[in-house]
Amino acid sequence: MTTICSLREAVAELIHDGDSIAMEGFTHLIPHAAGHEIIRQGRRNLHLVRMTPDVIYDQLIGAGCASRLTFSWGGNPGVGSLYRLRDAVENAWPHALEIEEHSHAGMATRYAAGAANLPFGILRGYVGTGLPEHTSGIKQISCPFTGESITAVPALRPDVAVVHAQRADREGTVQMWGLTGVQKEAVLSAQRSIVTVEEIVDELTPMANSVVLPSWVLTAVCHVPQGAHPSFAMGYSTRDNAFYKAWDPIAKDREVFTAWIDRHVRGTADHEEFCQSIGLGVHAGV
Amino acid sequence: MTTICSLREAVAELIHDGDSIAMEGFTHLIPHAAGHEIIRQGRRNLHLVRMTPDVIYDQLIGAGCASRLTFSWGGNPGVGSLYRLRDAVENAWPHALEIEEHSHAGMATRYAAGAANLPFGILRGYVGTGLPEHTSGIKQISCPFTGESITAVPALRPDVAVVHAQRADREGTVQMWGLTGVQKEAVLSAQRSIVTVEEIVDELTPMANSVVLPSWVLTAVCHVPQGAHPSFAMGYSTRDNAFYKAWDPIAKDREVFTAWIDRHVRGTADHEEFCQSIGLGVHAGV
Amino acid sequence: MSDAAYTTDELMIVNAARQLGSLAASGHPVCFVGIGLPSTAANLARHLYRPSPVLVYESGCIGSKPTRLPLSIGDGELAETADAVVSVPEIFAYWLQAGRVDVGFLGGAQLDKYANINSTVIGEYEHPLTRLPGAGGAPEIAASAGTVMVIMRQSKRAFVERCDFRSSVGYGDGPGDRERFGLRGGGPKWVITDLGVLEPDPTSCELCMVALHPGVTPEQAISATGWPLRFADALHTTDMPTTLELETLRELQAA
Amino acid sequence: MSDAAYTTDELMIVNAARQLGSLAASGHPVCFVGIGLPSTAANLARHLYRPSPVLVYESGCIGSKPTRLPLSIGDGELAETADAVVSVPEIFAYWLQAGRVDVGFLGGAQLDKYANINSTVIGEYEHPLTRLPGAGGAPEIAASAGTVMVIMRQSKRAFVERCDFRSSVGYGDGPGDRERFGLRGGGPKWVITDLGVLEPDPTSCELCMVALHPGVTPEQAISATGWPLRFADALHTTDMPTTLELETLRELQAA
Repeated sequence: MTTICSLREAVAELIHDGDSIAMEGFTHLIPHAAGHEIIRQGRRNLHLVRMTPDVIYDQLIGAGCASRLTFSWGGNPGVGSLYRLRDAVENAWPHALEIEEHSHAGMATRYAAGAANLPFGILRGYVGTGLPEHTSGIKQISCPFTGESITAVPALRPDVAVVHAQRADREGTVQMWGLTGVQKEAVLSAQRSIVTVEEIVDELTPMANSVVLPSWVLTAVCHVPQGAHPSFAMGYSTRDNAFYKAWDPIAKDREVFTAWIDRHVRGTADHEEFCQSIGLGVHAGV
Repeated sequence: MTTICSLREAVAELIHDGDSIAMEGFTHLIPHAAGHEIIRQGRRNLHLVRMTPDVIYDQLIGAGCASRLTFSWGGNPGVGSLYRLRDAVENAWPHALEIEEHSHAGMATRYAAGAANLPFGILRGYVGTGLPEHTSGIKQISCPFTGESITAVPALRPDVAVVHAQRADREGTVQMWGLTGVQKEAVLSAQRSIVTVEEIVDELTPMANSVVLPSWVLTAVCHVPQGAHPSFAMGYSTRDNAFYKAWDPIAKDREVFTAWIDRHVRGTADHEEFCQSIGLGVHAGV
Repeated sequence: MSDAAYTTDELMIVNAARQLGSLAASGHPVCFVGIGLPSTAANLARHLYRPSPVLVYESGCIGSKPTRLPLSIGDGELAETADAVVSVPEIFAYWLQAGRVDVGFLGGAQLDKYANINSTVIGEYEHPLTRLPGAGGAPEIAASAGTVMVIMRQSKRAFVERCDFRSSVGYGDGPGDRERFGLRGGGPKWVITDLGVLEPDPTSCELCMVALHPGVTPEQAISATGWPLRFADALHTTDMPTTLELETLRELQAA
Repeated sequence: MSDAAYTTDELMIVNAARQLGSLAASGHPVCFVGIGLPSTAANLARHLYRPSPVLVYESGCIGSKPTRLPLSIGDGELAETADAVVSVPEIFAYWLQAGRVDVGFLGGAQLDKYANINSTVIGEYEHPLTRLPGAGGAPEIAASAGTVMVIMRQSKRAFVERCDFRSSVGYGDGPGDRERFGLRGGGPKWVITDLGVLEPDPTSCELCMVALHPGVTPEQAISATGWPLRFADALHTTDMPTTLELETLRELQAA
């Protein structure tokens, strides 16, 4: 059963040092505000799980929150590298980051297996690539009917899933629409979940291409307008492509990065202050 | 790539004696008109596949079209038995019907595996029941990571899938909404597909809870208003519960059944005549 | 209120709804319901108890709040009033199998003393005397739901020593079998009949009569059971259906 | 039109779009596209050829018809103009893996002579000189798409004898490897570069230069390739980008 609370309370209560956390959102609806709150609260040794680590994990890694990363594609889409991720892998800065690397299809299969309470999932994948040599959880099994070789990957069962959605009702039932990626699977595969939403409404009107997560499968719902920025929430905001480009020089340099995090994230009390700090207006609603 | 054609042409072209056919629709959107057309064209030795055989397969079985049935629950929902199915299994009338019996979860898993081009699917199921003793395609496999025993079932890959939907656009892209059951998986698991629709429109407006099947994954789309009767199409018709109750005495008796099929199905040229024959008005649209 | 003031169907529905009510105390119980008595009982409980049960239908509806009783599992009203509508593969994989269902409902043609149920065939499988509908959702409901409630009329023909076919597993052949089969759910906890309520003995797993409905004698229960029926030490009598229960139920059915 | 009238990006995009155009003749080619040059090429082809290519994005969009070029794979426009939007697990399982994609696009940091691609690390995996983004969707695109088109700038650093890491499989170590790996798709059929077009030799599976862009010499291609480059007997010169191609592309990019 979900609780509607502040993001600060949700992170304090539900995310602990050493937890595995899956913060999902495929370009759209990335829960950046929650990432900042984790940095603010100084979590350590997190096992970060995400198909596309993106700027959100670049920040968590550079801020020293993570000791392990499970992922399938780590770049700043359309811009270039994730320099904090690279610096951790290449130079162990701020400390070493153990990586567990999959393909997109494999990660999606792993989340789906977790959501379905299966110990593993199957796909046609990975064969002939270098991944099985370096990632332990990729095995071949035989189809019991045809004898064909099929790839098995272990289910993902993160301690916490964190996603962003357009809205929730007052009971905490959440609705998201547009590209909803692997978020349903991430939430349903996790032990606990935090959902940040643009808006809390009296009633959820039906929308095309929407995913609804009933309040009783969620742990915490937090009202955080612009909580996906620089990612976006269809119907509420557009992607801040300029921010993604501006991130590149910030992330490139350890000191510039740390100064940015100190000023805008550690130096602000919450997402509202963060938005003011970077000069971002808060939208008026859908 | 799909062709928009008459149901008569689609059945003549795409369904052959001996084919395995999956006609799906979970209470809602059952493709009854297509079932009647198969009876009219006198197909034989069909392998019928469907989670809930229902009245639609009671008619096909009683009319002598089928020699094999793969299913998980065969009743007239809320009413009672499927007497033609029972007569075939219990007394081999009009001839023997080989059955392959699964659970709902198993059938859903099998369709999903077929749609995903996997040779099998996995679930926690069947264990301890009498089904594995009588159904060959149920095996236990070990999780390659945990050693846990998990049930494997073979993918369903029917020759033809037949479903009913609310509407299609003029290119043959199909949209259905409300309860859409296992229809996406049935269509995507099959080699060929026929979709009957209530309406063909210039543009498909987005709907909540809708499934869209692009024209290029379908083989034939046929405009058949009321094509689900006595099942229904949300937005176009309501379930004809009286018909389901009236079916009970018709199906109970071989001669009454045959007379009904001869008069209303074999004795009519198409679904429009069928509707007139049973006194069913055709709706005016959504 | 006299015996004749309610039907045995109403009696079973009211008692099933009460069980859901007792679960509601610890949060919205999530119920995986089929059409018929289970759906009616769950909807009655939704009107009588808070927090109200959440209704999940195998047709893909999650959180349906029908204002009238659905006639079929695919009733349009179930989809229209649902929090979410998902595909059939998803409802079984992500919701039932994942352990998100607190209470599953089952019924059938035969029930044995270990709460295994037959809804497949009477007689031999290959040459059945009566071909029944089959297992449907039952095997996985029985395996994965947190608990299972069985609603069935009690008779010697239905309550048998051993089922002709095992469509869904209760306690198998006795203690330890559920664990051996790797079943995650807790198994059948209550069997609501027209004569009373049976529950599995915590040690032997055998179904024992724990309550009789008003006016029902132990002898009636014994003679309606195909195995040597045992009774709980604290055998009690169920409360008569109240006016509120019956009126709420009848309003629902008339809607 | 002089060389300077178009950029090498435009040249690659136009040539990739033409390949899609040649496939369009036998029906709408279904393209699984990533952002960047592939998306631009596929969108250009959508404007130039009939039947037009169907665009599928790994973010879950099927049949997107963007009026301007998407900036990211999750651009709102892609969802708004799609025939269907599905989940990420579904796009990989029911659409890519199922064999419903005719053409997949790939690029990377390294390509070897058997069209294997590296987008993971330069140097050793455990101690990389450069950590690249990783495999993403590539392993399964390379495995399951009907054919694969690679778009990459040609240089000695990128076109290598052997990739430091194999993120996606072309022809492995040569003939028979795709079959041995059980890969269902046909593998890379075209490599479009800034110098010309390479195709696998039908016998040896080795990538050979089949065409050079206008003004490019064989020597330029040889010196931009890290393996002893072979040329097709019928080496031809690609057509100069036409005014229509360039104008359509530039309008798209300006929209």
